[in-house]
Formats: sequence, C-alpha cells, structure tokens
Amino acid sequence: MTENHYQGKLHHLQKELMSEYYAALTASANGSGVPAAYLLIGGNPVELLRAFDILPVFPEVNALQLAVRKQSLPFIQSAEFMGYSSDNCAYVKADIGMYFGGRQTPFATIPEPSLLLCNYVGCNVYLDWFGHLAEFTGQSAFQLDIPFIRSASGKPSKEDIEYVLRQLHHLIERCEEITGRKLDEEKLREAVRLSSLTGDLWAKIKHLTKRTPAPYDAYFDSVTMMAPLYCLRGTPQGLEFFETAYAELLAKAEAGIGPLEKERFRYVIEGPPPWPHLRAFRDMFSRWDAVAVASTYSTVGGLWEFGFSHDPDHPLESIARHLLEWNLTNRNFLQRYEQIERYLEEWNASALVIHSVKSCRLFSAGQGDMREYFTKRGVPTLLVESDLEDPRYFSEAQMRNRIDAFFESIAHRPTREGVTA
Amino acid sequence: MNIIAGVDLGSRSTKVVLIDREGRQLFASATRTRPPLIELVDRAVDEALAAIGAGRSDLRYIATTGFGRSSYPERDLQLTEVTAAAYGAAALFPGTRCVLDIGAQSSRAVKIAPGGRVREFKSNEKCAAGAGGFVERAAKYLETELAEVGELSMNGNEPVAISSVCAVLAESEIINHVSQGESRENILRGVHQSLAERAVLLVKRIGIEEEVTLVGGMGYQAGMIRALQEALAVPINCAPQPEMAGALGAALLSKRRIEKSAA
Amino acid sequence: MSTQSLPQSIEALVEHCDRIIEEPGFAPAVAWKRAAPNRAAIGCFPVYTPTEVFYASGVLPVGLAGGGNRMEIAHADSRFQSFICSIIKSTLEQGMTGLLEDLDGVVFHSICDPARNLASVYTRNFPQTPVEYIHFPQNFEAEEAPQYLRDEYERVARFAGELSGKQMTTEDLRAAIRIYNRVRETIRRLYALRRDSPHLLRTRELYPLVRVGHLIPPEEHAELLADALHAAATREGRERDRIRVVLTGSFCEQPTLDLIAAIEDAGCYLVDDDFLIGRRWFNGNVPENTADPLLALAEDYLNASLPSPVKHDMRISPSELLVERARSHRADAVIVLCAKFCEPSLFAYPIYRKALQAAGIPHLFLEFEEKMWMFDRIKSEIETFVESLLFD
Amino acid sequence: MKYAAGIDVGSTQTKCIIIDENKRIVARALTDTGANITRAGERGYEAVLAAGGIAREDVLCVVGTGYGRFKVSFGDLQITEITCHAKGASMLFPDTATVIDMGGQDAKGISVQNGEVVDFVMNDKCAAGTGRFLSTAAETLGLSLDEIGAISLKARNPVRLSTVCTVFVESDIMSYVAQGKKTEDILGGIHSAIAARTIALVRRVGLKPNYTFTGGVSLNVGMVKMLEEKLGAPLNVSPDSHYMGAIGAAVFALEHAMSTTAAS
Repeated sequence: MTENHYQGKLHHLQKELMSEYYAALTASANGSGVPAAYLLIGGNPVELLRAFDILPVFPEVNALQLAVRKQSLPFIQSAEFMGYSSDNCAYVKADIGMYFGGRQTPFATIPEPSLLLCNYVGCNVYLDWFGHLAEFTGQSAFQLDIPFIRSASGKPSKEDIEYVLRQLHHLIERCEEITGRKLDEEKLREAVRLSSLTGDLWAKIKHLTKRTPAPYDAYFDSVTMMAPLYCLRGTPQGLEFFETAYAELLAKAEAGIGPLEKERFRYVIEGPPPWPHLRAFRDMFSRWDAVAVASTYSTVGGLWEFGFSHDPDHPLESIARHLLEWNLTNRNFLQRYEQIERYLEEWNASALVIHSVKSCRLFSAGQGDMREYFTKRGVPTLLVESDLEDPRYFSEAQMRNRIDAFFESIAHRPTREGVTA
Repeated sequence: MNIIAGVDLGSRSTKVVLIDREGRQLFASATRTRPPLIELVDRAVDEALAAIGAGRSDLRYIATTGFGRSSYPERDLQLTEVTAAAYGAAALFPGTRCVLDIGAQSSRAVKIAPGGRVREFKSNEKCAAGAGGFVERAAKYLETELAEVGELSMNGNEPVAISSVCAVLAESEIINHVSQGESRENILRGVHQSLAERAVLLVKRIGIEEEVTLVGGMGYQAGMIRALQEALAVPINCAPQPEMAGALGAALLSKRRIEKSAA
Repeated sequence: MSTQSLPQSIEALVEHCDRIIEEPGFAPAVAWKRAAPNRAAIGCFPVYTPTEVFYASGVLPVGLAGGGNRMEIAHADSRFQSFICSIIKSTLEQGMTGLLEDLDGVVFHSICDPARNLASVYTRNFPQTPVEYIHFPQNFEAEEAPQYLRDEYERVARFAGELSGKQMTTEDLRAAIRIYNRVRETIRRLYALRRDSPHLLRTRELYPLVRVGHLIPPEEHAELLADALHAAATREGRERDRIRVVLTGSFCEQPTLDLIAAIEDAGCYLVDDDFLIGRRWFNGNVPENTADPLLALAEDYLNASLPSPVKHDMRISPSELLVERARSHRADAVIVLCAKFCEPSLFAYPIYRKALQAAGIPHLFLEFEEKMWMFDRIKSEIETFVESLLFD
Repeated sequence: MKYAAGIDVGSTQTKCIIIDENKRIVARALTDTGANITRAGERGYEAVLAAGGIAREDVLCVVGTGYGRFKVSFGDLQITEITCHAKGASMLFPDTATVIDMGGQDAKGISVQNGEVVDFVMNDKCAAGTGRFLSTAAETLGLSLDEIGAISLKARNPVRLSTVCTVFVESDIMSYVAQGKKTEDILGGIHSAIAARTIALVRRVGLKPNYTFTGGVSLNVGMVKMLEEKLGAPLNVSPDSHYMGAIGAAVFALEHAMSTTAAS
C-alpha cells in the first residue's frame, strides 16, 4: 500500500507552465491588452482562439483549482446567498461567487471576458452558467450549439457537421470583431497542427496504462496532465509538456515502475474526482494497492485514445468533429458504457468504480443503470457518492467503508484475469 | 373577559401565553405535545388560567399558531408560526428587523417591518433541517444532559468541522469525531457552529445584516448564541423564554384585531 | 367517445378531465389508434414536442406527465440517484412496470442532463421501444438555426411515419397545424379569462382542462376547451379579497391536482402560470398556408414561443418578461415553485429573484415534488406569505 | 478448548461474540459504544470474556468490524461489517442468498454466495429510510422503539407518508396526529414506507431468496412481517440477528487462526 511519491520532470514543468498561464491571466486582468475568452471544457475549440491570440479561460479549471486548494466553500455559499440552490452545480456556484468576489483567486486574478464562448457540448448547465455570466457581465454569450449524438451509429449527421461549421464561421467573425483583425489561416493551421501532435502524445500516454504495472494512475495522476491539455493545447509549450510527459512515463513503463509499490487491483473509474478531498480519496484506493488504469473523466475535453486526431489540412472540420463526436460530454450515455467496456477489456481491468457527483448530472444521472448493466455482466461495480466541488458532500467514514468492503469482496473471490492478487 | 391567550401548537411542545388587554404578559408555560390535540389545548389553557386565578369566563380571545393551529375548533384566529413569532419578537425587541427561528425540525429567517409584519422569509426546505433534534441526539451520543450542552460548547477551544447537510448523516460525523477522541466541548461547539452556518445561509438569503433576534428553544444554549454571533457578526437578541415568541406574538396580534374591530 | 355526450358545466367538464388524467394508462389513445388504420401513439417527455409533425404522420403525441403521487417508485430509484428529480424516475418506473406498453415509441429532447441520459437508459432497458431524441437549437440568433430545426423536424417526421406506417404529406401537416392552432387559441382565451376574472375559473379547473390535451386527440380537446370557455364565461360569482399571484416554475414535472388546490386554498388567485408549458408555449398561431410548414413550425419555436429555463434565447431576458407578466396580470406577488432537484428551474431563480426585488414585487420561493402527498408545510409557507401581504 | 472472537463496534452499540472451534456461539455481549470508542472495543471484549468465563489466552484470534473497527487495536484483523454480515448470515442460515441489514444509519443489501459477498449496496448520501427513522417516529409518538413493531401490526388503515426523510417525518406524523389518525395506522404506514424503501434498495443486488434479515431492526416484528409481505417470501431471523456482524467477524477470526496454524 505504499505509494511512490513521484515528482518527476513532468510535474515541475506542469507547475512552471501553469504558473506562466495564470500569470498571463492576471496580466490580462490588469490590462495587458490580451483579450480573454471564457469557454467550457467539453470538446473545447481552443485552437480557434489561438489563431487570434485570445487567451482561453476555463471557469471549470478555475473552480476545480479552488476546490483542490480548499477555497471553494465560501464562494459556493456566497452564490447560495444570491439564491442559487444547494442542488445547483457547485462549479457554477464557486465561479459565480468568485466572480462577485472580485475574481481574485490564490492562483490568478481572472480577467473579465472579452468573449463568452458557450460551447454547448452536451452539458445543459453550460447554457445556464454562461447565460448568467452574460447577465452579470453585460456581455452577450456566443452560443455555439453542438447537436448531441443521437443516432444509433454514434456519429453526427451530415447536417450536424454542416451546421457546426457554419457556426464556426460566425464565431470567427466574432473573434475578428473582438481583435480587429482577420483570421490568419496559417496560424489556425499551425495551432491545429500543434493540437494534433499533442493529442497523439496524450493518446499514447493513455495507452501506457495497458501495461502491468500501469506506469501512472489514470485517474489521480491524469489530472496533472489535464490542465495543460486544455489551457496549453495548440501552443508549442503544450506540445513540449506532452513530449516530456510521454518520455518520462514511457521510461517508467519500460522500467516496470508503477505509482504504487505493488499493483494488486486494476480498475476503471467513472466520474469526476472529489476535488476538495482528492488526497483522502486516493488513499482509500492506495491502501488496497488498487490502480485506476483508465478513467472516463479524463475524456471530457476530448477523447483521443480511440483514434481521433486534429487535421491541420482541414482545421475547421476537425474542430467540428472534435466538438461533435470526440469528447465525452457530447456522446450519449450508452456510448459511455461502450467506452468503459473497451477500457475494461483493452486495459485489462477487473472492476469498475463509479464516483457519482451530485453537481454534475451530465455525468451522474442514470449511473445506477450503469451499475446494473456492468454488475449483470459480471464486472464488480461500486457506486459511491460525493461531489466534485462542494466539500460538504463528502463523508469520509462512509466512503471508506464502502471502498473497503468492495475490495474485500473482490479479494475473496476466485482470482481472475486482471487481479494480480 | 380581559384575557387573551396565544397557543403555539408545535410538533414537539405546546406553548400557552396569556396577556391582558394592555398587552402585558400574565403567564407562559410549555408542555409536551401529545394527542389528542383538542384536549391538550383545553387542558393547557385551563391550567394557565387557573395559575393566575382566572377561569374560562375571563378569556376574551384565543389565537392558535404552529403546525396544529387549525386543529382547535374554539380558536378565534389562526396564524402561521412565522407570522406569530415575528410579532412576538418585534414586541420583545422593537429594534429587530430579522427573526431567526431554529426549531426542532426546521429553521427560518424572517425579515420584518417595525411592529412585526413579515416582509420576507426563508425556510430551509430539505436536508439542512433538523436542528433541535440534531443537538438532542448529539448530546445523547456524548452522554451529556441537554441542559449542559450550551455551557460545554462555550468551553470548546477547537471546534470540530461538521460538514454534512443531512442531520442524520451529520450524526455519523459526530460519531467519527468521538471515535477520534475529540472532546465533548469541541464537538458541541462544532455542532453549534454547523447549525449557525446553516442559519447564516438563511439570514443572508433574505439579506439582513443588522441585529438578529433568536426565538425557539435553541435560545437556551449559550453556545448557540455565541456561534451565531460569530457567524453573523451582528448582535443576537434572545429573550429569557425564547420558545414563547410564537404564542406571545399570536396573543399580541389578537389584541390588535380586537382593538381594530372595536374601532 | 362522441363530443356531444360531454357534460356542459365547468364542474362536470373538469371532473371528466380529472378522471382521464388520473386513470393510469392511455385508454383514449388506444381507442383512437383502433378507430382507423395507420395510427400509432408516442409518449412525449416534457417540455416540448412538435405535436403537429407527429399528428400529421398519424401518430398521437401523448404527453408523459410523470407519475403523480400514487405511484410507488420501486425500480427506477436504483437507476437514478436521490438527487435526481421525480419525473425522471416515475417515467422510467412507468416503463419498467409496463404502464407505457400501449405506446409505440417515446420521444425525448434536450432540456436537461437527466432527461438526456434517461433517453439512453430507456433505449437500453426497452429495446423493443423506438426512442427518438430531438435536438433543439440553442442559438436563437443564428440564421442557420431555423433550417437546422426544420431538417430535424423532417427527420422526426420520417421516424413518426415509420411508427404509423404512413409518411405525412405537406397537406397533412397543414391540417394538423390548423387543428392545433384551434387548441392553442382556445387555451389562450381561457388563460385570458382567468386573468381577468379569476373567480370564474379556478386554476384547479383550468389545469386539468389543458392537461387532458396530453391524452386525447386534438379535435376532441378543441371541442372540450370551447365548451369550457363558454361554460366559464357564463358562470356567476364575485371576486373575493385574495391576493393575485403569478405562479412560475418552468414546470416539466407537474404538481398534482391536490397541490394546485392547496395553493389556491392558502388564499391566492393564481392569475398566470407556466404549467405544461410545451402545450401552450406559443404567443400566436402557426401560419397555416405557407409553402414549407415544417419551416414555419421551426420558426415558430425559435421566434414566437414563451421563455423558459430550458431555452436559452440570448435576445430576451426571462426575468424582465416575468416582471412584465406580473405587471400585465395585475399580480400582487409572484410564487416561484420549482420541482425539487430540477436544475434548470433552480438556476432560473437567482435571476428572477434579482429582477423581482428590483421591481419591488414580493415573491415566495418554494419547492415541490410530484410525489408529494401532504401539503401542510407548503401550505403553511403560502399562508405566511399571504399573511405578510394582508396584515400590517 | 480454543476460541475466536468478533467485535462489532457500531455507532451506538458494541456487539461481541465468542465462538468455539466448532463455530458454536459460546458467549455474547452487548454494550453501549458510548463517547469513548477507543475503549468501547476493549470494554465489550472484557464483557464477552466474562460472560463466557473464557480466558484471554484461549482466544486464538480477534477480528474487529463496524464503524469503529480500526479502534479494535488489540484485534488481529479489521474487516468491514458488510463482509462480516454475509459471513455471519451464512453461518446461521447456510442457504442465505440475500442479506437485508437495517441498522441505525445504514441500510444494506448484500448478495451472498457461499458466505462471500457477490455484490452489495448501501443507502446513498440520503439517510432516508434507515433505522433512525423508526426511532425518530417512536420518539415523536412517545413510544419506545421496542413496542412500535407490535403496535404496527394492528394497523387497519395504514396512512401514507409523504417522505422517508428522517428529519421531516416528524411533521408528517404530527399532521396525522392532528388529523386524529390512530397510532397503529400511523405506525403501519411508517413500517410500510420503510419496508418499501428497503426493498427498492435491496433490489439493486437482485431479490434472490433465501433472505436473512440482520441488524437492530430485525428485532422489530412489525418490520419483519412487512418485509415478508412485500417480498412474498419468509425471512430468516435469528434472536442473534443483531449480532450478525460480530458473528461473521468471529468466523473470520477462527478461519484466520486455522489458516495461520496450518501454515506454521
């Protein structure tokens, strides 16, 4: 159950690059003249903003940073004083609270938006969130309407793609208005090229956890790589980060080093992490020598491990396909079952843990059905509940009891494939 | 025929306040609510009257409030507990613009106009409820008399954190703290702080930052008052018999109705 | 059932509607299907379905309005967690207990995340039931939105045609638009009557009259509404000293009839509401004789429907419209009644609250659940609110 | 004779069991957990040793379970009560396929095969419908927890509750009291609501007979009857049902002792 407290180059580089990013946000807030766009993680079209040198600001990333640093509760409460319900998404509440708290966070001063880009990718709360920001900032939100995947094939229709492309052209017009300059197509292609290389590396990193032992935890360690994936994708720095990360994790995989001294259980985890209690939650698995080899959460912004790559020769088309098809949020719930099934098989995992968060109903609504589905297929499945942002919904003793009982029950079953007990 | 009775039929206890035509309180008492309710109110009112040497014939008017307000057929007037407590609190502390009622099952914050008319109120609608019962059960786990809770809490130096919004699950947290060897004082202070935090949510929701009057039985607990003072950063008023505010308010509003109809 | 046999007093009409609403199953739809070939019935999850498109295709669009308070949820709450609203669970429960067997398909659309995932859960659990999902555009300003929605409707029409075995013609669609326009218009007149003379038509009466349209064919509904309008307008009575309230809740989940009665009994006249908004969403009628009626329907949705927290039209401010609605209805107050755990309606509240406070309109915020059985608490809240407006 | 012990430190009560080498229960002790959980395990252990007249050195192995299992510091192993309930139930009722456990703050359903957990569910973040609900109801009606089950059996027209939330049930009960409903009908309604909720929970692991009912609430005859009615199947209930966690822990202790003996 000993955990290797590994701090490699990738962690240092992550800190360095993210500090630079946050410094740029603060500079923008203080009048550097670089415009900032708020946008959402789900299938984010960050490449388009790069082409205009618009700084991407992800309210979700800010909210989770607040939660990790245990700073979210006062902001959540101040939003509740305004009338937000205890049942509303706490990401939104923390963000709105922070907005009215002067946009001051321990990591950056968040700039006012020059553009509210509501990439409506599956999550209906996105619409409320940016609608409210529009009301409070007096800005009108650009609604980038992404039709949800609803065909049996799991593919967007011709009309869907055409419709998104047309909207992307409007978005370009809006960006041109904001920056006062025309789209530089070469620059867009370059951003998409960098994105495509970054995405390919990220996909390779994800495939590394197919090995035994997995060189890193695909849930708890993946989160280190997710902020760079969104905040830095489409830049040379972003690419550099993923080159470093891949080299380092590959070396670990080759050397047979994992995040724990011993890898006893390999599991897949579904749902966002409990950011305010990440450490405590991780320990509950580490003490069982359990490693997450794949996570659905890490595919919210994009699903790269199943073959998608941005295409510099067709930049807008590939952005449209990323928005429509290649991210978790715009795919339907049954496509998530398939995704998990592939993880269980191809990543050789023997159990599924569902972390059900109250805030995010996109993720959680219906996870009881998911549990039922996998249990019936003989996959030991555990469902535990807390929240991704609100520290009040985590009861440690209760959570630990369930996780202990779950691994006890697997440990007592006959050894099967994937259980290296 | 000069006595006015206010009866607050709460889910846990029934309170009776008698006042005279000048609005002076003559008597106040509380008894455990037990069915049947009509007999309960009859007996409580008779006993109250007897205690001041009066009888039914001296009773001019009777107003009911609380969950059982419509169960007593002899009533002249019925009011909800929010309206009644607001008038009661305004009579006790004329400067107050905010009344906080932390009851056995639910809590509410009420913004009032001078004189006691309700301007805005907010009740906790769900999980966050259960204040009174929560403290009682906490006391039980800690093998402490309810009467001692307020004082013990005052002696807690490092209050524990109780984060769950559900009163039942919050009990597991208490048990957890107990198992980690936390002192009763720190746990009870933590209990009061968690209740105060929920109350703040209600009070801020109606948007008041002035003096606050606490009504209801929790007012007996010094630790609760301190926790509220700390959490709200405003002075907290509390009457010597804080649970009587509703019955008193019902009686006082009755007096106004009588005067109005006379005029 | 022939319309001539319908009773003519409001009380009798309402009782007739109550009976249909409270009866489990879909007897009127079954009868309608049997009456002619090439007919089917589809269950429409709230909030909005293009009823005209279905009806023109020979498919009766039946509204799924939840399980009310008589259904015990024994299966569905294992699929959806405790923080998910009731109607999601009761709809799934209906499926799991065979109550939707008379329907030939189910349609959902993009109102909220739980409803969206429910569409998937439905697909998996009932492989024999065709499930359709409509994507409604959320960029009301974009010039490509009407055409996109039109194409989406066309896709829906093909789906509907497969259910009934009959693809609609343009003329079929025009006829459907005409009959639904009659329904829309009469509902608007009933709402106007209640606004002007709330003593002549209680909300507890108006609601079932509208709601029954979820279950019966539109021709029959149009007749019934016309009868009701006539009966209510000729009723006698005097207006009482009650507060006039606009009730808003973005109702997807529906309150039970008893809850509506309890709200009125606490001392209010409800002079406007947004119950069943999808069926009376529109400000006017759909143009009846355009060359492309599908496009007319799409434009109607995008440009002429009432605001709701599940539509994010950046051109309008729903809170300003609520204030305007309170004023135009001469309301003393607004009650915001949200379904418990309903994220869109809960998100609307802080914005409403800010606007109502700025406009000096008193309001009360409450939550309800369709499965509520006792109303003491909610009634007590409303009584207090009424007392606060009456006493000084 | 050698023995093994199981100690279940629950939130309110500590249950201790000693079994002999033939898995026969030879001593049991029920003590209040009290405010000092660290001492609760030790106190309970002393009590059970005294009850059986057994010397400490004759106990080969001690297993702790329950919320306070980590406080059984003198124990050899700690195992969750879920695993222990399955084990205990299968010892007393070898055909057990499903364990229904109702305790103070938890309700559980456990699917069992040969004494081992195949799948389990517990109540989620909402504590609605747990044993606490019954004690709150008893308190509100001024009755003791021991008597409400029997009274509920007399219900002719059970009421319908609008909530299974423990916090709000009080006001439902008081509303019915105010309406003049009979105590037995109110209790009938309460037992019915909790039973329905529990079955809905257990259904998640599959409703497979044969059922064993464990936990403190299993002593409530009204609840047993109500569950049996709704399940349409009998429940195994033992007078030791509320000791089930401790029994399972003791069996684990014995097995552990045997395997270590065998190994050495």
